[in-house]
Amino acid sequence: MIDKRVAGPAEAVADIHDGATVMIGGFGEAGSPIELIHALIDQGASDLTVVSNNTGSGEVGLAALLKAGRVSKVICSFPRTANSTVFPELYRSGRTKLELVPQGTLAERIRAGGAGIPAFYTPTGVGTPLAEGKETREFDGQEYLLERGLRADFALIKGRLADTHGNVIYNKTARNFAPPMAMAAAVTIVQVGEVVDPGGLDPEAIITPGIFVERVVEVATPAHESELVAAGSTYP
Amino acid sequence: MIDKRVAGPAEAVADIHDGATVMIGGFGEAGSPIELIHALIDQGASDLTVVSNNTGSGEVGLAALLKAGRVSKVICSFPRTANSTVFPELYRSGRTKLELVPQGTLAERIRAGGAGIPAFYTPTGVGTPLAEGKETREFDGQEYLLERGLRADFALIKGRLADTHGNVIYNKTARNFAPPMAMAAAVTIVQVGEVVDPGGLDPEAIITPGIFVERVVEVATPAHESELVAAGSTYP
Amino acid sequence: MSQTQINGRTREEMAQRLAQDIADGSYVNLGIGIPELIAKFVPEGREVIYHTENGLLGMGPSPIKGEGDPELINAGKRQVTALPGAAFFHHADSFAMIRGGHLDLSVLGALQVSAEGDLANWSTGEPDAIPAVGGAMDLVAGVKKVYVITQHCTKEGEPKLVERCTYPLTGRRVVDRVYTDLAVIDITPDGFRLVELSPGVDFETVQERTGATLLPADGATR
Amino acid sequence: MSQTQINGRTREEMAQRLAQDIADGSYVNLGIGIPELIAKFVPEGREVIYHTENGLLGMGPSPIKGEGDPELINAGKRQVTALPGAAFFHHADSFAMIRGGHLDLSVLGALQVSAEGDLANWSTGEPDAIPAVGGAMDLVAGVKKVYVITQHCTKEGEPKLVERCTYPLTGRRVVDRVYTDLAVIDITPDGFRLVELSPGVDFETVQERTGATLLPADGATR
Repeated sequence: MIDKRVAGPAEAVADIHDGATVMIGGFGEAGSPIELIHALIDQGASDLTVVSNNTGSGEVGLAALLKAGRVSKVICSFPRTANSTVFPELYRSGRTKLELVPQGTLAERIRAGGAGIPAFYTPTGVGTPLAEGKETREFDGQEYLLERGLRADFALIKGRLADTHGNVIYNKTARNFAPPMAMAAAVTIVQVGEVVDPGGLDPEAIITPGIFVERVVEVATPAHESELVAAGSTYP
Repeated sequence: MIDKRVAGPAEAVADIHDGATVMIGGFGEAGSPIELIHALIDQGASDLTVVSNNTGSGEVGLAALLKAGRVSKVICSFPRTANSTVFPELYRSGRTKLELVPQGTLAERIRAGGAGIPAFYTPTGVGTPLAEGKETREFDGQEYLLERGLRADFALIKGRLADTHGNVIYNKTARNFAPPMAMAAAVTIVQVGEVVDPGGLDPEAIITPGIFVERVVEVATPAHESELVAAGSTYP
Repeated sequence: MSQTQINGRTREEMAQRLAQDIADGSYVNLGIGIPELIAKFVPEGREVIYHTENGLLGMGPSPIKGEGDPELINAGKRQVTALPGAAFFHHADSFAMIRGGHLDLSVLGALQVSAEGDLANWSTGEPDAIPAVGGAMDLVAGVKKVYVITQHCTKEGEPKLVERCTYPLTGRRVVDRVYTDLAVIDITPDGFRLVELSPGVDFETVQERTGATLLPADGATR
Repeated sequence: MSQTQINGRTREEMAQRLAQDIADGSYVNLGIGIPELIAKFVPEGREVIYHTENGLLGMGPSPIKGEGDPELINAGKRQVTALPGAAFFHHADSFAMIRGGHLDLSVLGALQVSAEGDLANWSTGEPDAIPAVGGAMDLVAGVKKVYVITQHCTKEGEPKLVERCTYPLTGRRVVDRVYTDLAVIDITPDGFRLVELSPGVDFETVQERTGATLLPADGATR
């Protein structure tokens, strides 16, 4: 019988190794798998490469993982937040490296990685500093950059509902990077508000088919990052 | 007010010009927009390039469009059907050219065209006759082929329900090529069983957002190709 | 440069002016800042569908206080609503819309715009700054029309419309039109060309505050 | 070649034999023909999820007569059902699963398999034939394991396991294992290696009907 549930966030992230590449879903707090990230902080893995659109806010969730010194590199489109000084300090001190990627190129690189496409051409970034060192090529008179697919050892994402086969549906704009990340990681771990039996989700409305998901963790009442930040929380 | 409905199939396909590239959804009969194809036969446009996974069956729908001599080229993965002699005759006589593309490469080329990706690398077809004349390149020790994105002037697809904004949901495996084709065509025309008002579809479950759809036609009781073929029907 | 104080359009008036040029039925992405003001000025009778790159078409205004969802936000990470006919999608699909040329209009702020239509709006290039690009490079590379809305000059009085951008580029030859407090200006193969002056502003004033030649409006005699 | 009649496995027995090697929890794509027979032989207690490349994971058996939907079909265009836990998706996503290495196993028929694992199964290369490739090239290029199930020889008695394929290739070095009426054979860096003989079939018989050297099973003494 296929049952991808694991007991809790700690069990779900137990085997993330030092040096792993970890994709982390979310756009700002929407879709940020905060309980999985906190479990990863507790677990202790370090020298991580994190692929995520942002770098967190306050000193909880992704910002707390960075603050704990576990991340040696971020691959990211927008590592600036009004209310976090964590990443700026790490970046300026050189302790965390940054690979800055335009947001759509980041999404497409992840999707390509998951789809077995090693590289593709894109018009985004041509003629800008982010094209430096990248191969360019003309198609039909227009110039494009060559970009590589991105894969990861693990993806940590957040959904609204999953079934025990790992089929997932999301909540509104919390969907964002989760579906392509689920495709691109060797092990995809999803936290959801509720796990249902197979057949409990409409097969026409499933966004991430279970084939892309290895582990499902129920977190019935996930924290909201903005509330934690407003309350001045820190983790651990 | 945005209202993408048009009165019927004839109005929907009226401006398809001679020499147009037309993507036609469907995998076998599932998702084949048979009423739109028949309207295109009536309309008379010729010298078409058709992008479709198959070449139809019997002498209705896509096979009838071919039989009417309107198609100068097909871009296709599987142009053989047990119960149609239409395409084989056209192919052998040289009246219709064939660009044979592996099914996944066809789907990805269409998706790339719709996503603004002019070209990508794929492992599919390396070392086979379908790699002839194609550029190859190694990434991380493995060989890949360069494939080009595909775009079209028109796409004819079939959905189950749409709203007046052009948001579409599909029926089971009739979804197949329709969503990427809707992305890749300048003008996408969808026939659906029913058109509802905006808000009538769950925004979490929409498969093709309306931005990809230009015209919506209600065909309340579409014909089933297999039934027409079994009855020995021909069109016109 | 010594400049006399000119009372051009306010931010709201700039947004209102730009809104007149958004066609009925358009799919539009509005950037953060002044662009966010535009939606409320779109003339009645026109239906415009707003895209936010974090996964929503059919974005509506901010929610009533207390009724928002922290997982229903716009690209500026502010809570929004979803209108009837809205659709949610993931980031790869969202940027397929952008890159694939499906959006009609992107409106962005700017640090500099060049006479060739180059845009710089993501980085001042200061060595200690944290670089952050977001979706701007994708928007300018993919969307059918790119309008910039910006003050004509910096707070220090330096022109933002220039011969060549000195800040790092967001995109090359991507801007179609610029809406400033002083004027509306097209980017043409010949460079900046005036479309119209803001009320009470004359051509010479705009030229004086522009870092490249400004061509008179088409058909205008000077 | 003159060959005596050997009674190896029937098509059903071949399918049954292969089914024993499908692990619990696998995601599997079964090709058209003999591969379609496999599902019913998977041992009880194992749950296998079937993928059909036209857009369904969780494919179930044929519907009860009269209860099918002509828009719920498999890649062979036959009506099927969707089991609880199934998901529908479009073709680009379906082949992302295939190409991205997410499926555990693809089972296909063959015209020829070479000692290096090359597969030819889509075209006999006859000049008048209508070429049709479907999804086979994608499956062999992307799926983690590729098993071939086929008669050991053609109807004319020619070996299908050969030194080099003479028919047009579907993929180069893609086959992991071959299940025939006579034997189960691995493709190894050293070439064909016997895994096991069908009941009542001896090594020499299999070697005689194989167009390349057959290595004995690992650990076997001869």
